[in-house]
Amino acid sequence: MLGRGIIRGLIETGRNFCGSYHDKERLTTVQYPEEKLAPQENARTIPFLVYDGNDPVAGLRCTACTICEQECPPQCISIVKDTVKKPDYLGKMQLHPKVFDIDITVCMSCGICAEVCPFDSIKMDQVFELAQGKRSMILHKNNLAKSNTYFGEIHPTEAAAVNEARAEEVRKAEAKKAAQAAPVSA
Amino acid sequence: MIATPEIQTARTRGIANHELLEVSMGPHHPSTHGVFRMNVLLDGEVIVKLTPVFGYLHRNHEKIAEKNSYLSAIPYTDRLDYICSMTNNWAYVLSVEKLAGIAVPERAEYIRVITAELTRLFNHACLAGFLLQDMGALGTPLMYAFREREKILDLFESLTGSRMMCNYLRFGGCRCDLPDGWLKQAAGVLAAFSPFLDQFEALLDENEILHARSEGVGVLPRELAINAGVTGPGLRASGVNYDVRKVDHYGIYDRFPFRVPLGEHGDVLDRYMVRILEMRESIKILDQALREIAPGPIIDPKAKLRNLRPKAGEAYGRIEGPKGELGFYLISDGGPTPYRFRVRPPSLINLTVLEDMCIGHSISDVVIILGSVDIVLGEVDR
Amino acid sequence: MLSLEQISTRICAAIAGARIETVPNASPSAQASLLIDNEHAREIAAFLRDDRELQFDYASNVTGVDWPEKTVKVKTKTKKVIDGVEKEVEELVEQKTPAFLEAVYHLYSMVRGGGPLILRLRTGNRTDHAVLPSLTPVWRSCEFQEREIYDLFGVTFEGHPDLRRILMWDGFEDHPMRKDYQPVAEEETKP
Amino acid sequence: MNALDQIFVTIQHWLAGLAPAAVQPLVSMLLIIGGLMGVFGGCFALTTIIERKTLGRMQNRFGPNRVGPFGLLQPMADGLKMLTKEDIVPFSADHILHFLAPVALTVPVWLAFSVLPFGRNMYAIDLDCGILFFFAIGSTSELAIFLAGWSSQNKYSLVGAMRAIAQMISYEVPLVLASVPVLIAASSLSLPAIVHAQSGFALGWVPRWNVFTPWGIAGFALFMIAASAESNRCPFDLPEGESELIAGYLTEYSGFKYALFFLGEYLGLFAVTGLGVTLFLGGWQAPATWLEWIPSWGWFALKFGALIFLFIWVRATLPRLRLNQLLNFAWKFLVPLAVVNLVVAVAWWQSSVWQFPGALEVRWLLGTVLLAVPYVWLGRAWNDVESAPRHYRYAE
Repeated sequence: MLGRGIIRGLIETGRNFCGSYHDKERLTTVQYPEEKLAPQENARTIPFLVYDGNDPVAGLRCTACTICEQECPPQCISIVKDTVKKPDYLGKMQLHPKVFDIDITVCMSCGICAEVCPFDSIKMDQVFELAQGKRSMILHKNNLAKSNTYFGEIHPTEAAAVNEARAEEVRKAEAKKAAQAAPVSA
Repeated sequence: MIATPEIQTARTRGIANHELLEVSMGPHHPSTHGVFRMNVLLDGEVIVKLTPVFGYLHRNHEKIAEKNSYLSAIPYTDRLDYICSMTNNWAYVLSVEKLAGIAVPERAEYIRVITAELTRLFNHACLAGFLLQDMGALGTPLMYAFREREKILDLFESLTGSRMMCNYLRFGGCRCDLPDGWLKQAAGVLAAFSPFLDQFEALLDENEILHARSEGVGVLPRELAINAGVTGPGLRASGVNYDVRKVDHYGIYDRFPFRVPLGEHGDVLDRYMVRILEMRESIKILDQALREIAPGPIIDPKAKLRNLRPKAGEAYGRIEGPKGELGFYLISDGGPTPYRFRVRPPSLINLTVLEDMCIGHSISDVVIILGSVDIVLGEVDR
Repeated sequence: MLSLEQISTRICAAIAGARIETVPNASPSAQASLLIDNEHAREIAAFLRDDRELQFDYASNVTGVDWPEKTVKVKTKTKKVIDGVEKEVEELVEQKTPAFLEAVYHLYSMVRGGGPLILRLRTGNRTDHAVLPSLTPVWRSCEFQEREIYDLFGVTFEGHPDLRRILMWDGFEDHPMRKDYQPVAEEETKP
Repeated sequence: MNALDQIFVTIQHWLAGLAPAAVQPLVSMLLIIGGLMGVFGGCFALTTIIERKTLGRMQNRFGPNRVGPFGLLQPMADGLKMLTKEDIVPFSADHILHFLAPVALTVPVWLAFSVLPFGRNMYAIDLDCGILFFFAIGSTSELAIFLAGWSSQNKYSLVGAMRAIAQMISYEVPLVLASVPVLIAASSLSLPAIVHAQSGFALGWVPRWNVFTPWGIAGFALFMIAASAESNRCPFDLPEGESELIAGYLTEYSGFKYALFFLGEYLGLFAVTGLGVTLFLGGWQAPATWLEWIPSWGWFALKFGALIFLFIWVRATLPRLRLNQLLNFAWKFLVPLAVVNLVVAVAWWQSSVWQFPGALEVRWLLGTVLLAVPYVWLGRAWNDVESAPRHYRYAE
């Protein structure tokens, strides 16, 4: 009978119309500025540099090995190495970046830099409200650096794993140093 | 060009070309699914000639990939068919594994099947939504399809970090393991999908207007489909039983007893219905995969990601993407970057027969036929 | 599915004078290919599609590859007179490999489910003889892909029903996918 | 009750009384015109927002709710936006016709409200050929839409205009044919007389509205389908097919002329819905005596709102027809059914003299059978494409 399919369709939209008043499933809009959905734990937007302790310059983990600069698909990271060597968390003398710029407009937030970094010094942030007046958005070392505690807040499981691995390495280094020191004294 | 009755009448009435209306639909047109342009010659409302024009979204993906290493080419594959990035990753990673001979552990194969079938689900749902939008249903089916798509994209965001640009698969496995609770969440989303499909079918399947608008429109004969290299649901709607998952047996699809729906007439309604039925099959695959996945390594630890240098040689790997057979042809000369990086775009090749399907129909049919072919301009223009 | 040798012998039997070589493929995928000569290309293609045994009715992928001139160090044995004694001596000689443009066709059989049969067609050189026979009359799926090779590599296909640029705009002269392509400064390329 | 019912009439007489005697008829007529334009202008603003919110609710989302409480100031924002938008006229367009088109669409539609009875003796003018006047005014909108399409010098608007002409002319016929039985039943062309003919109750509780007769139900359905085609509403919005013709005849309009087109379209919709309520749903009659405490214009507003909601509901669900199907549907389905409906109406009145018990049930049965048979037969003939249900085989 002509019109039966149309009536079934109307019933379906009618059910959705009434459902939208009582069934959460039928009204899925999140009013953005007022209600904000918590970002998923693994969400990633733009990279940031991790520093230990509370001094962004001294505690910066990055050792300017430029692996991320080579692997970055759109080539948006530029690093200038510093000549002065400073000890890192294992006491080894490491270089540090004098200049570490990321051009946010070119970065496509793919996370390859965070994946290939051997020193866990660059991780993916979750901030996405980046609108601003300036045209070019090149983030320099100072506005890229964020503390390890902040890293712990946004990626809890990953941060825990990284901290635990670093603590393990520090313990191994102490044990080795103690072993070296021990035979001399014995 | 098939001389349909309309063209005969145009010729017999001695209509010189200037009487025909030359309209360019696109690249800025509400229903060309991206920046795609069709120069259409109209006799009244009937199409006499149609020439597609490409290149508005061409950024030469293959040249970029030739300059980047194998690993950093993966994020670019997300941006080929920007709706189903997981299946693009899988096609590229499959052909690199063929090129370099890398094995994939069990759990990674299961994750690949799960993510690929989830992508197929929301791609076909979106297609049904866009097709109805082209027919004039003001967004209602599209909104229902997008509501389901959002749930699956949330799953992808919690797994890979980004909703659409997942950049998740690596040579020999995946980038990171499933967060705990992800499988239960995925099972929940899947359980909500079949009621959505029933609701969709209640809304549309017996709709007389939908049947009237799509029956007998844009018929693609079987031989022309094969010869023109049409693949995916468009080919199966014409009755050709060719699904790369069943032909190449790649990944672990042999463990899932799913069926391949086939149409008869090869018109817009068949292409729409074949996709709806394919969604039901994907739900069966996902049910079984989510139950059977076992803990284990997702990538063998010594897999070289950073400076992968496969031996000189070439490989052509292909998968059954939601839009058709998506293939990557890689030639390596032993260096860190591929010598030649070729993408077989199913959307572009499915458009070869667009003119044959549209001749003799009216403007409102051209829009639906284009919608039923399901193209994404990122993949067409690369 | 028949092995590569059987297919090439079958083709040679069916088409007189067809020169076919198998091009090995070192990668684990072991997808070796058949290099066929340009004169008989379309006959071979038609035979592959219509033969009862083979029925390769589906040309899945057509790729253009640019092989520019390369200087390769090749160990060659040359007779050299060293302190009065004739000896075979191995030494590295600079050799220029022939430069050409190539079109690679991946063929499948939808009826039989046969695996990829790979055909290679090579042009004379990269400049004036960059001409290949078009296989679009045999498989219509090559239409857009051959236009793309014409657009990005500069290989003109004879017998192609509608050979125009497909991705670049018509006023564009150069062929971007060639290895020696220098991108022009940004302003001039605006159409 | 009566005071509330006649409140607008008393206000109008009181205000008219203030003016000097010579000018009184003019002032009272100006008051009515002002009242009508105010009410239906506000109703237009309200309907745009209600439509967007209802469409949103049917699509699992909120409608506009940012401007004002619950988005009620959204029409103000739209109006302001339309006023401030630049009014672009294509260079090669015919400037005079391009400007005249929206005016030619909107001005006549206001006239259509003059004959509609909104409440007990609340009507601008009681023409004894009211419905004839209404249909004459209704047919001017085709000219305006074609004017717009033709003068925009744009291929899409030309195609849209051609579609509009074909559609509106071929749906004028079933619209008028569907209302003919009502005129015969009321034996008068004047709309207030038609409403009076539907007063009283049959069998004690069933109101004597035209819709509660077999030919009334069919006539009402035909009328509403033809009305939605007349006002370019959803299943028939081909002239302005967004997904095909960008915006059809509206493509080259921007700024306030675009808003005027929408005003004209919505007023056309209100006029046709008002007529539908008057002809079939008993105008401002209350459905039951104990419900009389709601004023008559309140009942008219309720029925009017219900029909508008029906139009919005259909718009949210149905895709668009193709042009040849649209015309086939009109000429091969609606017009024959309308004629059959006439025959059934005449049979209904002739058989009203039967006195044997159960005569009513027999007449109802006869009426429904006489209507159902052509309906099913024409329905199957209409979708002539092989509508054999599709079965899909599966390959392992």
